[in-house]
Parts: sequence; C-alpha cells; structure tokens
Amino acid sequence: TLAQDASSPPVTPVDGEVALYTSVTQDTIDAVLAALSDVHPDLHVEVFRAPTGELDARIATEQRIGGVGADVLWLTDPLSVQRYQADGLLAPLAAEVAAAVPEGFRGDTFVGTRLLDLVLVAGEDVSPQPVSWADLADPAYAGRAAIPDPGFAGSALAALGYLATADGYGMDFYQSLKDNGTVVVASPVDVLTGVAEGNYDIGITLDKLARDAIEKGSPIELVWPEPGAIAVFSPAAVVASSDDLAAAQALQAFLVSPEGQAAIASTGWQPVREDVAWPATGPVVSPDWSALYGNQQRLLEEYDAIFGG
Amino acid sequence: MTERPTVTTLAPAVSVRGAVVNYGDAAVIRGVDLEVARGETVALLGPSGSGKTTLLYAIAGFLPLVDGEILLDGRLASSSTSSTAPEQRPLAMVFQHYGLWPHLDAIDTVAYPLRRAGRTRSAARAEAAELLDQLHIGHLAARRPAELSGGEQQRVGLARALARHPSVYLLDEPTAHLDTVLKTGLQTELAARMHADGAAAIHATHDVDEALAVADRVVLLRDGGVVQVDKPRDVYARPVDEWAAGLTGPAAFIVGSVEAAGADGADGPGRYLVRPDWVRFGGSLPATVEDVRYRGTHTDYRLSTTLGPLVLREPGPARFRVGEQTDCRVERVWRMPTSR
Amino acid sequence: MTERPTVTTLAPAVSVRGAVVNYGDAAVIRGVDLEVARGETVALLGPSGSGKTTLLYAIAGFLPLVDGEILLDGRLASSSTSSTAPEQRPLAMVFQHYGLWPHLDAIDTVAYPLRRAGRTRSAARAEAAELLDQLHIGHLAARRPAELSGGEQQRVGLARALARHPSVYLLDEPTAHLDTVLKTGLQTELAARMHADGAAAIHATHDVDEALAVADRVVLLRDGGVVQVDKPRDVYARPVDEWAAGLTGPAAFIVGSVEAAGADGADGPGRYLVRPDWVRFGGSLPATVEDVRYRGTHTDYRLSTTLGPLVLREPGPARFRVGEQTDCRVERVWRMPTSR
Amino acid sequence: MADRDVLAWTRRLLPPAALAVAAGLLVVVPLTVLARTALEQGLDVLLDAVGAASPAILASVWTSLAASALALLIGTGVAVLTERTDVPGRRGLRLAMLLAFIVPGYVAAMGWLSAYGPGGFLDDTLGLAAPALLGPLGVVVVMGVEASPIVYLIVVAGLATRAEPDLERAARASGAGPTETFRTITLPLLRPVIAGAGAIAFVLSVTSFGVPAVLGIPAGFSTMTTSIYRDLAFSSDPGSFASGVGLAVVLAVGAALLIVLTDRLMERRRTERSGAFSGPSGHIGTAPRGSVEHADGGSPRRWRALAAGTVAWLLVTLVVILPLLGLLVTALARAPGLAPLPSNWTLDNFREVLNAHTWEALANSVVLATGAAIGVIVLAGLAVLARRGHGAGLTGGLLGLTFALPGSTLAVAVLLAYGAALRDTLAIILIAYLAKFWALGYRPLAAGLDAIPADSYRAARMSGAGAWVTARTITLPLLRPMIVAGGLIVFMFGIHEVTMSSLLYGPGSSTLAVVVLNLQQYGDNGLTAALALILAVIVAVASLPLLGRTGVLGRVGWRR
Ligand SMILES: Nc1ncnc2c1ncn2[C@@H]1O[C@H](COP(=O)(O)OP(=O)(O)OP(=O)(O)O)[C@@H](O)[C@H]1O
Ligand SMILES: Nc1ncnc2c1ncn2[C@@H]1O[C@H](COP(=O)(O)OP(=O)(O)OP(=O)(O)O)[C@@H](O)[C@H]1O
Ligand SMILES: [Mg+2]
Ligand SMILES: [Mg+2]
Repeated sequence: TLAQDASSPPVTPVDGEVALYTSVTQDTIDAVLAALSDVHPDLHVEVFRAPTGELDARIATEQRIGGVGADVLWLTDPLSVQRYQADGLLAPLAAEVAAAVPEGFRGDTFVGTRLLDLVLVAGEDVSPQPVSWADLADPAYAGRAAIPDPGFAGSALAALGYLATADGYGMDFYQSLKDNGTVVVASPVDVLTGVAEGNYDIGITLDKLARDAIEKGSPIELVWPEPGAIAVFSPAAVVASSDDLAAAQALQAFLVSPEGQAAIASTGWQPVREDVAWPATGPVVSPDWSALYGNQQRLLEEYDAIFGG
Repeated sequence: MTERPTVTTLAPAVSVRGAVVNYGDAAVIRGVDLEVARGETVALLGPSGSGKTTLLYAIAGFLPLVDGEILLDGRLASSSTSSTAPEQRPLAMVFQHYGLWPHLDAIDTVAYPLRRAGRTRSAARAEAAELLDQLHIGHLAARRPAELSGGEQQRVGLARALARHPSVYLLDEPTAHLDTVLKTGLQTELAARMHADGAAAIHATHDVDEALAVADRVVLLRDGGVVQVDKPRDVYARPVDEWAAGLTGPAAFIVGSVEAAGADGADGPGRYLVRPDWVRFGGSLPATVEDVRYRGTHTDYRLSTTLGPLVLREPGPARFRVGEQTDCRVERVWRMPTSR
Repeated sequence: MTERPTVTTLAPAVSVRGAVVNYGDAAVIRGVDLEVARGETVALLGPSGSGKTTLLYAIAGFLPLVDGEILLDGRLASSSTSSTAPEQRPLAMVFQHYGLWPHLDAIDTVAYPLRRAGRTRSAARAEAAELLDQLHIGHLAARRPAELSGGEQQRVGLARALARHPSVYLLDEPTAHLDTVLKTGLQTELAARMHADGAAAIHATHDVDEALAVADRVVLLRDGGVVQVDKPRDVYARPVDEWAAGLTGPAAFIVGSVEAAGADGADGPGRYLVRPDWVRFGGSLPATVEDVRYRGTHTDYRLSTTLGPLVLREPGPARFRVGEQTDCRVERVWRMPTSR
Repeated sequence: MADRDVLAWTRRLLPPAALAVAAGLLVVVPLTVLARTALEQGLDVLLDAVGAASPAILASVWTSLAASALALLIGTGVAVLTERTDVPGRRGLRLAMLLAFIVPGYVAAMGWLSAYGPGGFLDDTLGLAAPALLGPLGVVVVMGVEASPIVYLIVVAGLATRAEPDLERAARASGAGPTETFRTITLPLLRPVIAGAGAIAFVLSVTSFGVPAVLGIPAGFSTMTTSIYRDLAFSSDPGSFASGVGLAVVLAVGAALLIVLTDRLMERRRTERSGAFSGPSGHIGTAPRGSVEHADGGSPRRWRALAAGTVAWLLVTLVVILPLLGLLVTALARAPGLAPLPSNWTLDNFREVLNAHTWEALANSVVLATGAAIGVIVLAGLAVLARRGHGAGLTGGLLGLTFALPGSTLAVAVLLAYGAALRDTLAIILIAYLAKFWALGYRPLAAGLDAIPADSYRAARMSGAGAWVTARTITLPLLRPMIVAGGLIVFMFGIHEVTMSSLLYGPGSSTLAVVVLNLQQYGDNGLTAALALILAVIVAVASLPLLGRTGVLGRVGWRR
C-alpha cells in the first residue's frame, strides 16, 4: 500500500528557524535532529519538550495570550492533536507528506511518525506464558497482572480505547480484569519494573521498554499478543500561524522521510513507514482514534466506575 | 544645690499636659501634667506598677496618647491625633530592661546612635570606646549582651543613651543594677552634661534615696496620677498625704496636740508626721525600746512613747537594747494636710 | 539579731569548697569557699561583674565546676567530674532578669513548680494565687510577662521561687525593682520561712544597705574571689582592706597617729578608716565644710581637718553651709590591717 | 533642606512601595488572570467540577494533614536532638536531613519503592517488603518524610533565635527535668515557628504530585493533584483546561484560608519576649556544649543521649538512608529486575546523565535557585516588616494563595500574565519561583519576630534610627537564622523544582529538573535515580561546612 520507494529524490535543503513543541522522548528528538542537520544543514530547530500534560497546558495558555509559539507540534498520541485541529490551530497536511504514511496513521492536519506498540510482558519463569490480551483476565494470574492507568498515561488510554470496543472485549473485559484482582499502576514503566522485579506475573507495557530491558538482562519475556500489539502513533503537525511555514513543513516532511524514519527506528521505536528497516515483530491493531476522541471522558468514567479511580 | 542654667526664656524641655495613656481599655496614665526645664533633673518616684515606664514610653513616642499632649522643646510631639516619630524626638532613653541588641557587641551598640547621627564608623567607635571606658567597661567592648553581667549590660545601655547627646534623657531605673561607686560616677557624669548642654532628665525610680539624691524636683506617681511635685527636701519633710509620706521614707504618725513636745512645726491638734531623724535620744519624753535594727551606717529604733509609737534613726551602731527604758525628744513634726 | 535555729548537728545547707568556674578559658569564679547553715541568710555582696550571678548559677548546677566542689544538705552536688541535675537540687532561684516564660501568665508561672512537685492543677493554682496575693499582684494573675511592669515581673519570679519551698533560696538581686514597702514585706516573708522551714538563703546584691539589712553574714566578692566574710556590723566597721571599706559604705582614711583625737580603736601610728557616722559635730577638731549633700533622712558633709578630709553624716537637714568653720570630733576609728 | 526632605521621603516610602508593587506583580496580577480563566466556562461549570472532585479534595486534605503532622514530629524531633542534646553523630543527622531535602518528591517515592516495595532490594536481600507503601499510608509517610527537612530547618533556626537559656534554667530550678522542660517551656515558645513550618508542610503536601502519582495511583488512590492532572491531560473537552485551573484555584483558596485561620490563632497566642535577653549563653541547664559532660551527671544522662541517638539514627536510616540506597541500587542496575549484585551493576546511567545538557541545565538551575533565594528573602523581609503595621493577616493569606497553587497552575498564570513579553526567558521562571516561594521565606521570618522583644526596636528608634533603618540594622540581623533557613529552603526548592520550569522553559533556559523529567518520561528510572544521586552528592559536599559543631544554623545565630 505504500506509494514511495526507499530511494526518493534528494530534497532541496531548506533554511530557517523552527520552534518544535514535543512530548516524545529526548533520545528520539536528539537522533532525529542529528539526522536533520545532514539533510537541512541550515534548518535550526528549537525544542520545547514537556510531558503531555504540561505541553497541553502550555499550548492552551499560549492560545489565550495571542498565539502558540510553536511552528511544529510533535506529540505522543493522537488525542490532543485532534482538539488542536478542531480549534483550527493546525495547517492542512501536504499531499506528499500524507502519502508517505499508511492511511490509519494520519489525519487531516497531522501525520504519524512512529508507533508505540503496547504489548504484554511476563516474568521469565511465569508459566503458562500469555498469548492474547484476553489472558490478562486468566485466573492463573489472579492478583498478579498489572495495567497502566488510562487516566495517567496516553498509551494506556489507547489500550482502553481499543479493548473497550474490540470484538470479544468491551467494558466487560475490564470488569473481569477487576474481578481477577488486576493492579493498576501509573505508567507502562511501572508495569515493566513491577514485572521485572517479580511483583506481577504479567502486564501491559511498551514494546521498546521491554526490548531494552531484556537486552540489558531483565528476567522477562516479551509477548506479542493476539490479535496484535495495540499501536499508538505519534503525530506531527504544522501550526497554521507559523511565521515560516516552509521551514515548518520541511521539518514535518523530514519526520516521515526515510532518513527521519531511520533515525526514529534507531532509537528503538517502530517507524510508521514500512520501507524502513525494522525487525519483524508482529501485527498491530489500532483503536479508532477519531471515535475515541470526544469519548475519552465517557470511557474514563466507565473505567472509573469499575476501577474506582 | 540645684544648678540650673538660666534658660527661662526658652520653652521647657518637656511639658506633658493632661496625658492619658491606655493599655487596651485600661487607663494606666490618667491625666498627668509634668514640666521639665532645661538643665533640670526630675525624679519620677512611684511604687512598682505606678506607671513610670508607661509615662516615659509615652514621652518617647512609643505609646499613643488617648488624651492630652506632650511638647518637647516647645514643639508638639504627641497628641491624641498626631505623633512625631520617636527617632525625630530630641531624646535618649535608658530602658528598664536595657533593650540591648543580642547581635551587637558593646562597642557597636554604643556606636549605633552615633552612626545614625552621621558619624563615620571609626569616629563612632572611637567615641563609643571612650564612653565605655568612662563606665569602666572599656575592656568588655567586644562582648555581646549574653556575655555580660546584669550591671555591665545596664552600663552598655547607659552608654548608648549618653552617646546620643539629646536634650532630654529618659532614665528608667538606670541604676537598679549598679553598685554605689558606679551610681555616684554616673550621677556626676549626668550632672555635668545637664550643665554643659542644658540637657534635662526624667529619672524614673522606686528608690527614695536615689530620687532625693539626684533630683531637682521629685514627682510622686501613684496609679498613673501625680500625687505631689516638690523639691526633694519638701517631698520628704512635707508630704501631702500619708501615702506620700510612706513612700518617701520611714514615717510615724501621732494624733493630737504635740505643742507640749515643743517640736518645730507643731500647730494645734491634728495628725502629725514624725520622721525618724526628727527624733533624738535625750529629752523629756519617756520611751521604751521595742525593736532595734542595725543598718550599717545607722541604727533604727522602734520606741513606744506616750505620744504613740515612734521611730528614731541615729548614725552608728546600736546603743540601746530591746526593752530598755530611755528618754527622747521630738525635734520636728509635720502637720498632715487634712484634705487633698 | 540573728535568729538561727539550732541545727548545728546537721550538715550545712550549702557548702562551696574551692569552686572555680570558667567562661570559656577565663576563670570568673576563682576558688570560692562558702558555707551557709540552715536557717541562715548570707548576703553575697560585690560590685557589678564580680561573679555573683555566676556563683549562684554554679550552685544551681547550671554551670560546671572546673575545680572544687559544692555540697547541698551535705551531699555532693557538683564537682569537676560530676553534677546533679538542677531539678534534683533542693533549690529555688530568683533570676536577676526574672527568667519568666513569655507564654505563661503569672498564675501558671507560679503554679509551675507546684505542678512539678506533683500538685494537681487546681491545688497548684490555688496556692499560686495565694502567693501572688501575698506579693500584691493577685489581680495580675492572668497577665503574661509582656503585660507586666518590671517590678511586677520581678514579683512573679519571686513568687515562683517561694512556691518551691526549697531548703535553699538563691536570690539574685531579688529586689532591684521593688520599692521599699515591697522590699520590707519580702524580707519579712523570707525571714519567716527561714524560721519555719529551716531554709537557708544566698542573697546576691550590690546594695550595701540591703546586704547589711537582710544578712546574718556578708560575703564580699571581688573579681570572683572572696575578700571577707563577716557579720554585717563587722563588714562595715572592720573591713579587711580599703577596697572592702569602700564597697561597704562611705569611707575616709587618715594616716598617722590618731591617739590625740581620742577615738575608740586608735592604736599607734597607721592607716585608719573613719566612717561618716563615726564623726560628730562639736569637739576639739577644727573643720571647714567643703561640701554638703542632703539625702532625705540625713545630710553628708565633707570636711577638711588637720587629720585630713573626713565625711560626716548626720540625720536631718543641713545645719551648715559650704565654707563655714566649725569643730568636730572623731569618735571611732578602725586601724586597717597592714597586709593582704 | 528640601532635597533632604525629598530624600528622606523617598527612603521612607520606597520599601513599602516596592512591597506593594511586588505583591501586585507576583500575586495579584497572576491570580486575577487565573480567576478570569477559571470563570471562562461560567461559575456553574466550576462548581460542578469542584463537586465532582470533592472525594479527591478530601483525600488530599486528610493525607496532607497526616503528612504534615508526621513532618512536624520528625523535623522537630531531630532538630531538638541535633541542636539541644549531645547525642552522638549529630553532624551525620544534620547531613541526612539535608539529603532528604534534595531528593525531589517523585524520585524519593521511587527510592522508597525500590527500598521497601515488593521486589525492592530489602525484599530481594532480606525478604522484607511493605506492600502498604502503595496506597494512602505510603503517600502519607513519604510526603511526611519529604516535608520533614523543611520543618527541621525552620525549627533549628527557631531554636537559634529563641535561645533564652534562663527560661529553661528557670524550669529546671522549678523542678522540671530536661524532657519536661522541653515539653512545657521550649516547645510552647517555638509554637509560632512550628505552626509556620506546619503550614508550609501542609501546603507542600497538598500540592505534591509526584508522591501520590507514584504511590497512590497503583492502589487506586487519587488525590486532588492527580485528578487535576487526569482532567487536564486527557480531555477532549475544550473547557477542561478552564475547569482544571478553576479546581486549582479553589484548592489554593482553601489552603490559604486555612493558613489565615492558623495565623489568627497564632496572633492571639503571641508569646513576645519581654525584658532583657537574659542569662549567660551556654548549654541550658548543663555544661556549655563541648565541655566535659557535666551538669546532668554521669551515666544516666549518657545513656539517655545514647538511646535517643540510636532511635534518631534508626529513624533516619529508615526514612532517608535506605530510600537513598534504593535509588543507588536503581541507578546502578543494568536493567530492572536484576538481583542487587555487583555483577549486575554498571555506571552507564551516571555516564549518560552527565552530558553537556545536564551541566547547562545545572547552571541555569543554580542561577535560578540563587536568584529565587535572594529575591524571596528580600521580599519576605519587606513583607514581614510591613506586617508589623496593618494587614498582617492579609499578607500571610495572599502569599499563601500563590504558594498553595499547584505549580502547573501558577506557571499557567505567570505565562498568561507575562508570557507575551517574557516567554522562554529565565526571567519568567524566576517570576514564577518568586511568586511560589515567597511564602516559604515569609513564614519562618514572620514566626521569628516573636522572639524579639519590643524594646529592641524601641531602643533603635530612640537612637535615631527610622523604621526601615531599624529593620535593616536590628530586626533583620536578629532574624538571621530564619533568613538563612528560609534562603536555604528556597534554594533547594529552586534546584529541584519541576512543574513550573517544565512548563515555562524555553531554548537555553531549561533547568535541571526539566532534564530529569525528560529522562524520566518513558524513560528510565535508572537515569533519574542517577541524576538525583549526583545532585545529592553535590548538595552534601556544598553543605559540609554548615555541619560543624555549632550546627547548620547555629553559626549564623547571634549567640556565640
Ligand atoms: N557568657 C559569658 N562569657 C564570658 N564572660 C562572661 C559571661 N557571662 C558573664 N561573664 C563575665 O563574668 C563576670 C561575672 O559575671 P556575673 O554575671 O557573675 O557578675 P555579677 O556579679 O552577677 O554582676 P552584676 O551585678 O552586674 O549582675 C563578668 O565580668 C562578666 O563580664
Ligand atoms: N502591655 C500591657 N498590658 C496591660 N497592662 C500593662 C501592660 N504593660 C504594663 N501594664 C500595666 O500598667 C501599669 C504600669 O506599668 P509600668 O510598667 O508603667 O509601671 P512602672 O511604674 O514602670 O513599674 P515598675 O517599677 O514595676 O517597672 C502596671 O500596673 C502594669 O501592670
Ligand atoms: Mg517600669
Ligand atoms: Mg548578676
């Protein structure tokens, strides 16, 4: 389904100053910017990085004092970006940028750049090892399964968004998790740490985190669950009021260019482009992001009704 | 003995007119009038709790007047509606509890008012050192209050007041912790200043001897009101009532006619004050010694006579014993005013 | 006049032996010996800075001994290596600066030692109220120190010490801010207690009159050392050296032979002390009046005579003026010891 | 003459004017802007939000009350031990208290987890774990421990300004033993100071986010701050921003009211010193410190000191040292879940943390923290001096407001007010710090005033000093221990402040905490732990000179 081949024509270097507001991890930003200077030596990027909550607050505040200071937004998950789109904050996506990524990983004004894959992790000597998401509710793991808090981590909300509507799951699934004594922790990191330390047998975490830990010797196993890892794409968008739209669009385009995608992949996150080298992992599934947007509050309330947040 | 420079054409250094001061709702100073001329020392004599400190604080501008006014050097300083800032009044004060600053050593404390007056640091410290020397605590210049004895602290407080060269000194029991030698030295220094600068002083004390020794005039204070204003000898010899008599020295009272005793001041029947030094041994009045108290320089005898009980004071050690019979004479009496 | 109950078989209430106390490296008390019998009041008389407070603190256990020892009721309380906790000593103390607790009102302050002694709250407060009444501050029971006058604060401090009913009272200038009436009242109360409980007292003061009036014995302190220990009349009449003579009262010295003057105590050539009350007007010694000071109950005259300058004290107001010629006689002298 | 008058007037009016301007800029303007934002959606929406959040509010209030009680207990207890007794190892105790201070809340919570949590190193080595750490109990304990160094510093300073040895001697001479003297005299005299410290501990706990996030959420226990975060972070509702702000303002107003209330209570119970500063200095009722153990007599006293020291050390080991060790283990571990064995350890985390980025951020943080400390002390000094006049309660309340605002909300306020001109500069972060930490300096200073007898001011006025000269030459020097304590506290907070700077920083103005945070999200607890430890070592080394025999603040006190 991908239109481009890996050897796209050389891009003409763009120069200018771009302010990037982002919530992606620092090492990814560093790697991408390093690669960027090879392609656009005179494109200077100033980074403001903050956790999702703070970034949201800053943007909301700046909207109230005469304009967002960013030229490009690069966020972790495709939720708040839809609000900015609704506010008319974002410039429409350029055709070639849109064309670079698969349909499910973009919107009208934003484009996915990388995938956070939610997977299962299990202790090395846990048996039986889980195979599907449904195993979280398996009585074998009663009281020994951990999930991240959807009210706290965007990726966890994505899992909720997918599982709440997926066939054979739904809110009843969460009820059965609750009944099985599943523990809610703050973030995927906490899940990983907890499983690695043997506090829990299995849990939901991020693919990259699990791989890193395994590589360094953590006593855990990564399980690619059926029907697939739940993928959360990190959107990049251009702010319509940017002083230097050309530069901003160049940065956005770079993020989905083969070079940019390779840089992202080098930091351990799955690129959205399928033509960039990435170890064979497994299938991914996605929640319906546009359906999820606008329903978060209701979903969280339903979730809270079960887990008593 | 009073050595007042002739400054009569000038306004009085302090005049307090009908001053009323409250703590909360309770009036502690109730309409005090007081005038202090330049070069004059007025003793404010009153028992504990009579309002001496309160009155000095009002004069210094620390407490507001509810009524009345206070003028300093002829200018209005406090009234019930206005008040000059304390630092703008031509005053220096010795505080009953010294008011020393724990973080400043003796010399910096004394240099403080000099610095405020614009002196350079070294000039201020030089003058401060001199003042400390004068009060015999030059060697303690580098000590902070916590490292000084009570009397030494009091002297630092005194030196600080002296350093200000004001036109009025407010002295709140300034010698309570000083021995006789230091007391005398201080009194001499203050007298010299009064003389040289025409400065005035209000000297609050509960000690009669001190009041009589230092003052040109004595103001008797009782429950925040003035009972009597007089020269020292008159305060002692001619008190306006029994309370004043008791405050200013040992007092015995006899009722009736004392003409027969042939004493100075006898004037028909009435109530008479007899001071112990107005009674002498030898004479026509038979007396029984009831009690003998040796007090160093003098001995006090309590005698019972036909006129009533008397006290007799005599220099030197005891000459009689309890129970002995002897004679005495009353040389002088003071007929107590009947009304007030 | 001393009224010591016969308790001689018992150990002295306080005995201090060769006590040395330092502040930092400086010795402030340098080998003091002192014994106080039960029922006895000893006055600690010394000028400002002589170490009175320091000695009392050492006895109370607030300061460590560098050398020597202190026994209370015969039991070792302080030595250079050990020390009984202050609260376990049978003492009560009146602090020179009262040591009142800013957060407690008068009655709770006085009730404090009673509570510590195990009294119930209401019993303690009732007894405290009585003590306050006795010191005429019953109506101030609910006031905190900041709302009391100096003398009132001092009385609260006194009442607190009285409340403890100890076997030894340490009194550090306890009457510095009290008027005569209160002073006398306090002395009476203390005397009664000494009598009733066999309690002893060490009364630090710089005031000669007070020392002579209250004490059974007087200890003269100078620069942290004991200069003389004697009965009041002997401290006054038979000082061991000039410094002691000066501290205990007005003193004039004449050198040579005073036999001719016919005074008591004359004994060949030497240096003689003459107290002002040992000189009288009338006699064979021509005198010129150099200065006259009226001091209420008495008048002091400075005279110049062929024997040298003398001071004469006489009850009553001044009889002579400066410059007048008159005669006087020296009735008594004290030949100063030659060494020391 | 006229010139001198003008000069005098300017000098007299300048300080109050400066105070008014500062209060306007730092407190009134940001709060006004916030209030407007909060009411964007109308009052009804706001009230609904408050209603919905009320369980969380309740949870916040009770955990914070409990945490501040705990902080008061620990802080006061250790302060008394290190400053008023001869327990062995006092220096070490002081250092430990400072260390507890420098580790930011969320990192500390992590340290606790890796020490005591299930699977923590105590679990691994000794089989000891405290599952209750996850949940309200853990939140209370860790927040309490987090706040205790502040209480400690303030109480130590309080003890230094309130050194009136005769008062304690008088108690001993009345028959009270050392403990009873402490309970009946020393402690009540410190009441204003302790109350001030308690107010600070309470507000810190109410606004704490890291600790409840790490320890509360896994147990399904949410507080005000975590639920505001939830509302703000994952809402598609454009009004949620406004209602989040509204909730924060409500929280702040509540806390400020509480503060004003305690102020009122304290005002009535003022225990102003009267009379002379009395009594020779030295250790109360005993030998001067440093001399032979004296006046309390030989061995019982020594045993008591030893026992107290042991208890204190045990406590400090439990609440400071073991969590720090937990952090160390986390920082050294190659990967989570490995046994705490040297073969599984690596210094990679430390190496990675110490990059050029970190140093730049550290420099920024030091500049900001220093600026904030100095600025806060100046402002707090002004406010305290003005307090002697009118509007005492008002000042305390106002400053309490900005202090009690959660950091993110205050940052939003400052950005709203000054962002147009100052965004991305260090200056805007400094403004936020000043607004937030003003109360941290003000509280201890205000509490310290009580220990100064009124005659001290009067004596200065009588010496010719005007009100502000008196302030400069007498009042402030007498408050020196409090000033140092307040400055130190603000500095430490400035060093590890996260929320405000992460919202306000721009190119070139990132702070150390921002770097930590950037490492942490999705990242690596190991890196965070390593950075926190490096910070702790820096602080420990820098504070060594403060730990001498005279104590952290003893040497700045006016008693020698
Ligand atoms: N903390 C201290 N450090 C150093 N020296 C001190 C300290 N306290 C007192 N001194 C000195 O010790 C000496 C004795 O002091 P102490 O207070 O015992 O005197 P005092 O006889 O009570 O005097 P006063 O009548 O003035 O109260 C004084 O010279 C004083 O300066
Ligand atoms: N802050 C206060 N609040 C209420 N009453 C007070 C306050 N300060 C003093 N008083 C009362 O006012 C009266 C006068 O006090 P003041 O201090 O003027 O007495 P004083 O004559 O100086 O006495 P002393 O010789 O004992 O120092 C006293 O009865 C005292 O109790
Ligand atoms: Mg007074
Ligand atoms: Mg003394």
